[in-house]
Amino acid sequence: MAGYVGKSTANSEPFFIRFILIILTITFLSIFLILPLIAIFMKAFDQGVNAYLASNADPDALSAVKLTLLVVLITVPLNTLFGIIAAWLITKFDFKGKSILTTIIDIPFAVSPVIAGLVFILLFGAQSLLGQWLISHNIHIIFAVPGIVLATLFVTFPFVARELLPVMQMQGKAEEEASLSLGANGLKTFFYITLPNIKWGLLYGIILCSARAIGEFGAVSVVSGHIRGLTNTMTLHIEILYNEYQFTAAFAVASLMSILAIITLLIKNFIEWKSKIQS
Amino acid sequence: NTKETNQDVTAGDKKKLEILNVSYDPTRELYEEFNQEFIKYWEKETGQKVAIQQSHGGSGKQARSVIDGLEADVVTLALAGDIDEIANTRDLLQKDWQSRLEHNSTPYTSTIVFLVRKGNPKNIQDWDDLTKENVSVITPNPKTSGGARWNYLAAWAYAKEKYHNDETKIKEFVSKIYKNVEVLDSGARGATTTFVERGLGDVLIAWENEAFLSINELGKEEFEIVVPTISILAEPPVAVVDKIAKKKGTAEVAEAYLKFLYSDTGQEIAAKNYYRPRDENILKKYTDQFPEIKLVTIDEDFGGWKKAQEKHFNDGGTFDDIYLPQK
Amino acid sequence: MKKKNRKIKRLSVFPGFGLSLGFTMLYISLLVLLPLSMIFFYTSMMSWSEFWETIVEPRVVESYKLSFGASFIAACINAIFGVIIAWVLVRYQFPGKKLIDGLVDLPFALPTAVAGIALTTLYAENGWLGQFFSFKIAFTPIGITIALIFIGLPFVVRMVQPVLQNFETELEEASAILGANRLQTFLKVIFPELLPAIITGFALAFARALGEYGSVIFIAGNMPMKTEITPLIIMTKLEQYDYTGATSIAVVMLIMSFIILLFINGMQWWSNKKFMQ
Amino acid sequence: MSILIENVTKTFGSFHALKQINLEIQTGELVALLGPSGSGKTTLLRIIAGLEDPDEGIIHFGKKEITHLHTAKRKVGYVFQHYALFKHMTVFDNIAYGLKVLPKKTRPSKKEIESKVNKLLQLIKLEAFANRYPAQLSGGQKQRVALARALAVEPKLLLLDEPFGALDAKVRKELRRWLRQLHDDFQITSIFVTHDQEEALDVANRIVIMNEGKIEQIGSPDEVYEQPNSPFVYNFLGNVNVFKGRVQNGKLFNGDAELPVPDVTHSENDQALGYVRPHELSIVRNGSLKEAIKATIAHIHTVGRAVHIELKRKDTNQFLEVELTKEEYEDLKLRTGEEVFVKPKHLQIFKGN
Amino acid sequence: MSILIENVTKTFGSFHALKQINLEIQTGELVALLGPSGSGKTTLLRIIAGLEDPDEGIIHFGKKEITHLHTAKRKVGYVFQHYALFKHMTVFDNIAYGLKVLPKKTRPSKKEIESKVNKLLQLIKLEAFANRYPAQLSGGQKQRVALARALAVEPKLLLLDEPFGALDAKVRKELRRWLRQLHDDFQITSIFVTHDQEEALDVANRIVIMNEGKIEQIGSPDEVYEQPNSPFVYNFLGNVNVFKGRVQNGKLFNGDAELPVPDVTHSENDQALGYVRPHELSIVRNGSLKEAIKATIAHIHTVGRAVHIELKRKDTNQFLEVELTKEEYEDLKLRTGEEVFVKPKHLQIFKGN
Ligand SMILES: Nc1ncnc2c1ncn2[C@@H]1O[C@H](COP(=O)(O)OP(=O)(O)OP(=O)(O)O)[C@@H](O)[C@H]1O
Ligand SMILES: Nc1ncnc2c1ncn2[C@@H]1O[C@H](COP(=O)(O)OP(=O)(O)OP(=O)(O)O)[C@@H](O)[C@H]1O
Ligand SMILES: [Mg+2]
Ligand SMILES: [Mg+2]
Ligand SMILES: O=S(=O)([O-])[O-]
Repeated sequence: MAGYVGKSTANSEPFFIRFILIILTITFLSIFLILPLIAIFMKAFDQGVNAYLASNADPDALSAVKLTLLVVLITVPLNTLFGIIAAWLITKFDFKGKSILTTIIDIPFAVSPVIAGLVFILLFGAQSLLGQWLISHNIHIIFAVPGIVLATLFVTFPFVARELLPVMQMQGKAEEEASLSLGANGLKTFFYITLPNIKWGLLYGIILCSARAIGEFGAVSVVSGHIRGLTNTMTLHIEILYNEYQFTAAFAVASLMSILAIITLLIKNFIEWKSKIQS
Repeated sequence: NTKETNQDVTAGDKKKLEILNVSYDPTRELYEEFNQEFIKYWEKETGQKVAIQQSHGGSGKQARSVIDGLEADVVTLALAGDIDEIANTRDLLQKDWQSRLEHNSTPYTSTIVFLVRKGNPKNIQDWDDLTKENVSVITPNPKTSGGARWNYLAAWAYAKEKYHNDETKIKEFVSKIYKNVEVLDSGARGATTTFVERGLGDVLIAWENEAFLSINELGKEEFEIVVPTISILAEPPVAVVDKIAKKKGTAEVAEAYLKFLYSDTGQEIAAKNYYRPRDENILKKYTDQFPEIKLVTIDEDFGGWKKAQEKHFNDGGTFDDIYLPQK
Repeated sequence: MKKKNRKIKRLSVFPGFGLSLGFTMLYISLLVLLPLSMIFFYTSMMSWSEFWETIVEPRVVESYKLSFGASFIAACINAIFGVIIAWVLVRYQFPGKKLIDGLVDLPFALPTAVAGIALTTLYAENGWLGQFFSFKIAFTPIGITIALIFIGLPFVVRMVQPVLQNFETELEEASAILGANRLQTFLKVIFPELLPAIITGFALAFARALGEYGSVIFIAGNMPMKTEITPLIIMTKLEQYDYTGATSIAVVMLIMSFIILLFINGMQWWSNKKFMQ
Repeated sequence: MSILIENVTKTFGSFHALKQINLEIQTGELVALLGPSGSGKTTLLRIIAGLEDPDEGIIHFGKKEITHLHTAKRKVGYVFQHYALFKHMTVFDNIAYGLKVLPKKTRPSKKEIESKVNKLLQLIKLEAFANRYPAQLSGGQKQRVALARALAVEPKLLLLDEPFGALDAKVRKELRRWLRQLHDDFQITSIFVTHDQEEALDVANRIVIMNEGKIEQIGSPDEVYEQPNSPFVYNFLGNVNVFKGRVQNGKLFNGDAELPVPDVTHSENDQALGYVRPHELSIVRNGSLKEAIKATIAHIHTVGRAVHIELKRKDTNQFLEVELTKEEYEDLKLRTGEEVFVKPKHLQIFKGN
Repeated sequence: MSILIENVTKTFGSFHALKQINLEIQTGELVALLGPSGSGKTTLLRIIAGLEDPDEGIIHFGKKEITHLHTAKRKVGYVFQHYALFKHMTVFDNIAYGLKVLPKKTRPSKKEIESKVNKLLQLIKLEAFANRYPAQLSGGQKQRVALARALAVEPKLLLLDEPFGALDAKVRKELRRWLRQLHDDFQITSIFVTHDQEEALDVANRIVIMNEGKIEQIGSPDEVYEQPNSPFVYNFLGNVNVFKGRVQNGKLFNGDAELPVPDVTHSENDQALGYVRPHELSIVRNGSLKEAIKATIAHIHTVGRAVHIELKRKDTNQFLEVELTKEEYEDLKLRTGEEVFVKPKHLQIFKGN
């Protein structure tokens, strides 16, 4: 069963080592990934299929799904735009402070999601000057959709850029230079040459970004205000269900999210498979 | 269904009347029912349609959200202290808010009881039993959970009575209980899950209404409620957030909303949702559900929330003493 | 006739330097730097001694130990198994490989609270797995570590995988021809090449684990001085309306994470410098 | 060490990379494997090194059959096309690697290793570079390190895969000379792969020409250059002018020309190809219209004492290449654009088209 | 189009990549930029193409100064070292690209584009490959596509960066011939970069030899090969034997030899280097001990009508390379291992050491 995909016979391990490593991998991933996933589905179907369907058809659940999708639809394009522009900046130009800029892009990975939410409260909350001004002008940022969007933007900020940086670095500048020397302007060069070359990496980044945007809990929880039907995303809806002893419903919605996650992963695999075929 | 009514109104006429009730976690079913009744009532009284938005979350977190700008017309929280904080930090309502409505602005109350496993295998009857060495106790962390603070104070009240105000002994008693705590969840729901689902602990200290809820939701056959001899009167207060209501032009309806909690309809709904109604008559109707206990109050025994919070739960308070290594 | 040109020098043939620099800086400033500056701003409202007292309080210090310790162990385990998993996924063929490969990203997509609850279900004393162990897993530092392993898992795997994919098999062959056995080849030739990717993955997993809240609190037990993680302390401070206390601890965490990232970047830079030019 | 390869066959999936290869190499020989891209040179080398298992056939090193011996035990030196130096090791450590991974019993002491590596460093003239990393070396230097690394374990057989592939002509020349000297000094058997005809002719004792997984010809440089045994070899080895036509009456009918064919072992009326190397063509100002080809001089250039002249045929518009000595060229006083006649001195005929 | 480059200087950080470059190229010329790796060839080409800005200096295309004109507006054809074909476009789309991105006003119609691209495909003999992707082409084919792509926009100036860098000697030769023909047909000005001496000598009208960011010599292939103006150029262009020594009494004292120096414009007692190309050395069986160099024949190999002989000097152990014609070689009946005498026919002396 354990075959080897390498090129040469000199590079393969003895059968039993291969076997042990595969078993180790499967065991480890079973314990840390597959069992939790099964647990979620088991809990979700605890009270049968009908209860499962009902929980996901609940209007609060539906509005949470809608809000989550709205947030994804706003944040992912914005971060994608940013990711492309930042990657363009970092890979096509030389300037001072480039390495610092690159590190700053990593920061949101290192910030606790709770803090990520808190900083927006501190910035836009009624206790800050800015917040007071906003309130007196009736502009709602936190405890409203913009706040949720901002927090999600923050948390998912590095994904596209991080994904594109190595791709574009490896890509080099030659094709773009060729395009420019053939008389194409910057925009045409970007759309005809750069974009087709980075499209798979870009999609990979978008998928990871979307996955995290859908799954984000901590940061969003802080800025949401938890208003039923208005500012509850799917993860917050799950929290509320959980807090109301509706465990089955909570897990039903969670399983829905796992399915969403698995679908994105399938898309990603499909994309990778397709890009392999192309090259 | 509240939801549909909300949407109807949101989409409806321009002079839409909308209030936001920022509440704490286990009041969802209470208010879901109550809001519908109130909408009907209000339309009958004034001809106006009102939409009610609900927000639920940890009590402290909800208070913080209001402080930070969540525009609540009314707050219905677990602790007076949380509403005090709103009054103090942002002057959104008057400092004497608690005297504006009857019964300390608390239309319904609850108390702290024990949830034990069917048949009460460890024979837990009262607070003393929680200090025994082989008893494992589940209660959430008073630092992160508002409800848990009532648990702590209830135990304290019992010991206070038992040891006649001997502070050292009281502390020792409460400390013994908390030494028996196996898991200190961050919220009441976490604690319930730990007790019910994970099968940890012999006794869960819980609000009466939550104990009922969990029995109903999670298994009548598996658990029973034990009522201690002394407990505390848990008073989840309600208040109109004056400044916001005034700004939104909802002061009148908000006031009426809370007053309606004191009406027979309101009291009935509270009782049905396992909160002890203030109305004696209605309470009597539910005596099966609410056995009599000797209840101390926070104002009389602890000098109000502010003092209780400072003494017990702030950093360096008695709760910290229990866990911190003794200097 | 020597003529100095005085025209403005183009930076590059590529257009859009000013535009992209402007946009990037604006976006980063508004979305990352400005909000993050708030925690420094709030912290600065404390006096130095208040700040110091807050961040060295015994419970807080105990939580640092736990958070850093558990995150470190989790990141180490992720580093080791991340390499094994990446190796198996790249090098071996076996049924179900595609599925496993796809699942590796799951921790990114799953709400952390759900992950926490699911893991607690598995590892509680009466849980599916917990019942087989004679010692407690959930509600102990072991449980915390398990949750942190879960949420950091994709980082190392996804960092090492492409490097291994692009690894020149010729280097392994060269080593084999020179008489090295498989283990020697791995340790002396392959591992050093993977090291930068492993370190980066380790650092990201570690940083994320330090900040993790949602999944951990369910499995932690949250006992002060024993199983209380630093993000929970921050939450505790917030529950007491102690914003400055919360931000001061957040500042400590942020600075530590930042130093770790910077250190890793520095190492990368140093090794690039050493080997590449 | 002598090498015997018998009936070696190798397929990748359904693709036949090597077909029935038979080859014998004597101790001390320097053999070049020459052939176009994809002809199986690397594959053969890898099979000899034990990096790939043959599907069929056997391989002997000396008297020992080693067809399935693990590569680590064959003790061959292998120099990879792209050097495959260990990037994170210094030059010194790269060279020392093969000694350091020896089992404890046979491993030399640290001092011995050091002195051995230093000797090799001296040999490759990189003493001063011992502590550099591969990335800090030029192509030629890398190449030499790769060689030293292969030599450190004192292999009896040295395999080199396009060792000079990516180098500057000048550096290449230098290394070639150096390789030959090294080979002579150490008296090891060497096989090296190249697709550069000139390089093979220059360096090797014997040349093996491969095409599509088969050996086309084996012989000394002179043999394969002067007596190619197939059109492929003719074509592949350096410049050649091809005349395609029909053989009749001892003549090759090609375009307007009728070129005399030396030995008419060919049956009449056969389609045939005539091959002539540039130096086997002469240019004359006047020629009998039939035996010579009328052409215009398109380009002239001189390298050393040779003058390369490119001409365009009047009849078929094809190009011809002629090589003259400087003296001949100066005698003729040729100029670009001029019309002249080209005559083959020697025409090699192969059947087919 | 003629090109004038004046005082062009370019630094990268503190590194001087180009130092005061002056160069004039006439319309229709085919100029080769020749030089070792890192000498600034690519940088100069990129500056001409507008892909890099010079720090100082000006560039004229014809009468127009274009020093700071954006590359997209220069209308030069640029063939990149590694082709830089658009991977995701077919051969057809690659070639059509420059036409498709023209502004709407000047853009030809779809049909016109198609017919133009088809003509170019015919020219590069890849009609059948129009719908392939670059990954499906061999190196030589890619190269031709890159050329066609550059030609599609009808540039007045064609810049080629090591166009034949990675190719097989045979394919290389073919492409070279093709490039020259193309150049002659289209009469465009071309500059091409190479580090292959032979290639430059073969293809170019004029050769520019660069070293360390400076131009060492400009001249026709014959000029630079026969009259190098510096030791660097001598050394760089093909094979050369160097004799280092002291000049005294019209003689170069080198090892045990005293080699006669033709013109003694050199002051006495100077340290000097004598350069001799392999074909400028002759081999004799007996020589006067002083004027000839005693050496052992190390290696002999034949390429076409030339025979390359490598010898090891008796006195200094250095190697010499001699090129003979086949006739000379056969007359002498030389054999490996024999001791003979080597005599320079012509010695070029440069001062210094
Ligand atoms: N692992 C493999 N799987 C499939 N095909 C392979 C593999 N290795 C080599 N081949 C094929 O076998 C043929 C011979 O390859 P090989 O590398 O021996 O050629 P080569 O003569 O060394 O060519 P080059 O001069 O380009 O290096 C090629 O067509 C190649 O595509
Ligand atoms: N963007 C850059 N930054 C720094 N140095 C550079 C840059 N581009 C080129 N150089 C340096 O300038 C010098 C000249 O480079 P250039 O590419 O012109 O050399 P070349 O003659 O084309 O060499 P090769 O034959 O290797 O292609 C080199 O030393 C190179 O390292
Ligand atoms: Mg090969
Ligand atoms: Mg270059
Ligand atoms: O840990 S979370 O805050 O992301 O759930």
